[in-house]
Amino acid sequence: MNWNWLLPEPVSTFGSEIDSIYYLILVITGIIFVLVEVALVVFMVKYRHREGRRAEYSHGSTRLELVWTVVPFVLVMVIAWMSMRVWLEAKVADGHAPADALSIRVAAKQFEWNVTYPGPDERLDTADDFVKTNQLHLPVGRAVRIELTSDDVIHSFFLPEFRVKQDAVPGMTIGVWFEATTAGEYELACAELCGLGHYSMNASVTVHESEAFQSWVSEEGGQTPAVETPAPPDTSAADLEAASTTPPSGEDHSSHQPASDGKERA
Amino acid sequence: MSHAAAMSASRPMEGMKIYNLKLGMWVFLLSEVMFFSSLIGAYIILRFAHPEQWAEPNTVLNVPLTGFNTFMLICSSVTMVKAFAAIEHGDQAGLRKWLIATIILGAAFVGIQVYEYIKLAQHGFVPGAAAYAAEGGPLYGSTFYTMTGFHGAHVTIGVLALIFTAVKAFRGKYTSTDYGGVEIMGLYWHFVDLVWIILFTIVYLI
Amino acid sequence: MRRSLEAMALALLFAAASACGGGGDADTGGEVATDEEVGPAVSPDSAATVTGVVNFTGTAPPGEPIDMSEEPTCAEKHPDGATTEQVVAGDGTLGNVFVYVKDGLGSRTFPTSSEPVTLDQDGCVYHPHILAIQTGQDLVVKNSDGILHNINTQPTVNQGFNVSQPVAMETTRTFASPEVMIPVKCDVHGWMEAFIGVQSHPYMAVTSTDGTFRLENLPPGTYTIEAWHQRYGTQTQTVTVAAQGSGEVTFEYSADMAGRPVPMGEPIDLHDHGSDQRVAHAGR
Amino acid sequence: MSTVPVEVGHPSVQHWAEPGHRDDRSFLRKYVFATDHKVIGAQFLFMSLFFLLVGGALAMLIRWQLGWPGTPIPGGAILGEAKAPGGIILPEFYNSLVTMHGTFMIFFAIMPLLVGVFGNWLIPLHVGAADMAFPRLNMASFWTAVPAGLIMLSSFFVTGGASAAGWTGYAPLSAVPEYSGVYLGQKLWCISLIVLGFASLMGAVNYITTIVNMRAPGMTWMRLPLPIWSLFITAILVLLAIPVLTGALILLLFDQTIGTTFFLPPDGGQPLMWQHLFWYFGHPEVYILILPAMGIVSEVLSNGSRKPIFGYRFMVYATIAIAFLGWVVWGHHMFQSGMNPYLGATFMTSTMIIAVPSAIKVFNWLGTMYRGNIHFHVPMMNAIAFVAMFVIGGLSGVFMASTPVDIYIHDTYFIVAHIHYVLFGGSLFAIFAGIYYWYPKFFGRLMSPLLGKIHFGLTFVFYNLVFFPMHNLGLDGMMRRIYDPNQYEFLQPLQPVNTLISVSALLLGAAQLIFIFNFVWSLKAGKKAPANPWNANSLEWTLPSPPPHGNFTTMPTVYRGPYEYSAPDRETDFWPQSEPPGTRTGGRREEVHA
Repeated sequence: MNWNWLLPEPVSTFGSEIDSIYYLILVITGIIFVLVEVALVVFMVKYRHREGRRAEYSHGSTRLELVWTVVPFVLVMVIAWMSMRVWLEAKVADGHAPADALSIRVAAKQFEWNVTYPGPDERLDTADDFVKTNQLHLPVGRAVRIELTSDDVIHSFFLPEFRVKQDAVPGMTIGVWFEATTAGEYELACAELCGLGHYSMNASVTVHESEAFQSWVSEEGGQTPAVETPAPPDTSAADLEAASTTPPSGEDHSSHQPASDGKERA
Repeated sequence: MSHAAAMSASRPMEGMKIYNLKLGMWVFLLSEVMFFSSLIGAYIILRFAHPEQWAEPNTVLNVPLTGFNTFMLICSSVTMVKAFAAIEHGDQAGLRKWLIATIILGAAFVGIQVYEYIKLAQHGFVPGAAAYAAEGGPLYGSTFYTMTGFHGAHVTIGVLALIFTAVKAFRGKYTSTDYGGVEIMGLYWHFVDLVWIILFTIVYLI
Repeated sequence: MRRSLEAMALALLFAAASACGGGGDADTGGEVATDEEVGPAVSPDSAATVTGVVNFTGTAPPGEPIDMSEEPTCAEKHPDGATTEQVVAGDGTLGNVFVYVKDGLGSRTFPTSSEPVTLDQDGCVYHPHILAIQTGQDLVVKNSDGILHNINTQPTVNQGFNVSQPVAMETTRTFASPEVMIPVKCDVHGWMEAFIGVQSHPYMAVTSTDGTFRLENLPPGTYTIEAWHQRYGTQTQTVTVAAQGSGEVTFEYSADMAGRPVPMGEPIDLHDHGSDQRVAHAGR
Repeated sequence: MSTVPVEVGHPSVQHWAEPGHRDDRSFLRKYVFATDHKVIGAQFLFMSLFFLLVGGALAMLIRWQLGWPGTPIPGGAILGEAKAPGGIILPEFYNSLVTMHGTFMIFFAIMPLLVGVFGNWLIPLHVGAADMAFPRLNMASFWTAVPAGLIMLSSFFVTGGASAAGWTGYAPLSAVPEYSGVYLGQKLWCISLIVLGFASLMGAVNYITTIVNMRAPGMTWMRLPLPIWSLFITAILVLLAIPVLTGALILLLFDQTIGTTFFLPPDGGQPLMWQHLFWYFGHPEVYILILPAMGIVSEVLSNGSRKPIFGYRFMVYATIAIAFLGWVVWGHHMFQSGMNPYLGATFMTSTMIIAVPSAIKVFNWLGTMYRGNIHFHVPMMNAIAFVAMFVIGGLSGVFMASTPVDIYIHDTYFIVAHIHYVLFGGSLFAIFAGIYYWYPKFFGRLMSPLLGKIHFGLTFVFYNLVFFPMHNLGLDGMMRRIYDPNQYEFLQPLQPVNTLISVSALLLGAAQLIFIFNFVWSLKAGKKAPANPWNANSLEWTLPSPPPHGNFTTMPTVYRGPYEYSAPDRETDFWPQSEPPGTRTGGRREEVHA
């Protein structure tokens, strides 16, 4: 637990830039905070009621008003200006994400993260794609571009140490990019209330050294276990769902139906 | 106090721009504007997101019929103005006559809208995705019924209020110095009319 | 003023009505089976028995591996890896088949067993995978893992429930009407799956790996017996048993039956206007 | 001086109080279906204090779960098998708790307290009118709010429980019962808020008309007490914001009931559209919840400092500026929602700008105390606490306003800390200040200053113990609305802090019992209140406590602004607004009841 207002060590490329903005604001607001509160206390003591004391009869000063209108305005504009660049770099995936970024698809659903890896050929929607549930594996030192979607409600893809947070919205595919700088084990959290299992909708994040990642991909991509391929395969679950639980109104309708979507899982 | 007591209540008077009832109605109408703009805003967002769910005008909706309906509503605004002008000059008979005319036109508008709803429903043009069977997509039906429905509700309430006003008029409750009730009724009625002209344009014509 | 009075009254009504609704939260759709008067019990001297076996030809597909690495607590409970239990075949026999008397009991009613049936969640797997229960009989859902599970039943005719168990605990529910079958899933652990068969009478069984089943204490008569398998579909047989007699039934399943439509309720329609009522009834 | 005519809605003129005239209204007309703004204010006070208690109780349950996850609540089994079997709060119930805590506190406690109570109490008295412009509409407003509250309350008892989609009701979670596990409860949530919308609307129409049309002679705009300015701007925000929420709620209700798909993607619906509509209402709502508080604090600070409010005009301009800017910043609630990042950048700029007016106000409050003659009566203490706490809430807002920083702290406990520093440390302290300040005027008795000070002290300490550490929880990444943080390894070290917060929260809750006792006890046994216990200037203090039905016996005339304290060459250090010029001895001086 930190009582010192420091952020956890960032492990992504723009993480430290975001933190620097945070610390800038912390310093500015910190100074204002101290000044105001101190002034408040001093006034309370200095100007407390004493017999025979009379308050100064003044209605204010336009000069002062202008000062404390302009100064805060300038300060916040500076903060806004400095935030702008980092924000766009972090959020606008296309354009800012390097061209060689590794594409991964993350589909959120109540209450798990289904991660589709491109497999050895590094291209999604090919035969060697494979799905891992609640396991996000990343290479270190290489940009990752995540296509974020949701099957049911709004979730939020939150990687605290990476300073990454993006809502996963059903009906939208949102690009998220970041580059891990330190190998290790981290956690993926859901930050948007998504139902009774929201609090347990976590996943493990493993950042591999690049060659370790390659080997992991090839061993996972090599075998294509039926359970883990995205399209409903020959598992019995899929059979009986396909057979009996798809409502007449068709596929699109069922896809936001917990009743059937639970069963489209494979 | 004395000069306050001397003043008749609901008529504009020197030194005062606008009296309570009228100001209250204007303020209320402002919030009505916000309500309809939220619905219309939603409509615009959805339509731009999914143009494919909207059919060409006249394929599903009966534009000529509704056009006639629109014309009637505009006429009802005119008759409302006549009613107000009448009472301003203390013409009780004129007030009653024009109020009745407005009521009839308003009621007819609602009637035709209901008839149109029934026809559309038979065509499979319904709110909601489950049973939607007409051209375009479910959003088309949903937005159509939501917007026209809430306008229709406003007209219906307006007609009821008009009847109430008419009853008072027949009791001779309004005079050339005290016509607040008629005036705010008119304000509301013109607003409803105006909203319809916007709805008709974006729902039926575009 | 009068209007506001009515509004008040309305709201109070709301509160009152809903309060009544709330009271029953605990026992979802309880009582039903219990409050019918019980018919003439089957006299032991006339009681008949139906036994049988479910045969299986062809090679049964192996259970598919389940990746539990995301849930260490459960992974530990499966040292040599967990697999799905859809097809549990013995030597030419088929397990996990739900067998029950579909027709022939006429209008007879039977006492509800006071014995609760337990559905245990252990190692992120439901035990048993196929479960037979009588209407009104207590279903005790047990969480032996101590981690969050939610029991999401999706019946068609019955009132479904979706309740969570954040810690090791038990939840008791009942089903009001017969239904074959009620799927059960856990939204936290996608792989978890079980099926519950509900009958108003006690004449039902789930085959073990050796494919055998036994329906005892039947009144003499002619019965339609149905077998249900989540993957290979349903089959029916007719059998006639005399007083104190016994009947033999054999069901033949084969691997190539896979994928045939398995009778199962339509899913809850997202926009089913009845959805409230369905729930409301539960509260009775 | 303006000659704005005075007359109540058609057809009568204002009914001023008649001295010696005995009030022969029936009990029902007097206390239940009353049209007297003072009684309606009191009715709103009792209603919203009740819901404040409900919201507080829910908060206690939330803190219990977070402080001691999975531990049965002593006697919690009464909550029922579906909510807390054996006293263990279930996650789905926890979601209902956070949702309803927010809903009750914002819509049924803070909002009616600030707008309903002080709007009704102060507006006619401060502008010098006999009553509201539309007294019967005013009554209807209250009697519409009550059923709304009851409907919301009833949703706890229906099967499936109360809404569990968060007080922001994000679709699709709120639109599809199967997603949230809440059936009727979610619909009741929508209906209740729609009904409440009508109540707020009636109030707003009344307030605006009264303030514009019924100011007494001489009560020019720039002589209005600041609470009235705040309430005027607030009423405008309510008037324009609430209908948008109503519209959104209706669309949501249709999605839940008749099968439309406005917010459901598979049929082309737009989940983000809900967020845009909701926050288009929601951000003005934030200012609805703080502006009246600022007005009350300005009033009390000036009175407690015995000094004219510093920069009256700039206070007014700042309020107006907030009202305008408040409409163009809603997107700052949606930076991480998938909204176009460039749009987010523009929203960041407007959001940064809206920080300025708030800063102006804070500095003006400091200026008011500077070289003042500060009496630490109970209202004053709460008002000073407001300033101190609002500064924290305002500054922490800058972190969220900066989009890149928001990436990390959005949806964490940092935002929870922020909103509570604004709504509890801000609004609620102001509400306490207001109640302590005007209680004698409307109930004719003073609340015990001693109990008041004890209540304030405990509240201030425990309040900070509860909410300040939440900043740090947020900075360590703890998400909001999670049932059990220990599910995450990186949050497990935070458990001690959560326990500390929960202990403080329970104590904070207990401290409020002192207030309740003081409130109830003083009604009967409190010291009889003089007409002007605080030696204040505004019109209501020239009237007896409580003022008679009809307030003034004759229409008052106003000669000066409301904050003429410590004017030179006057014996008394205050100068009632309606006191004719020339006299040097202002109203008889009371001992300030500190």
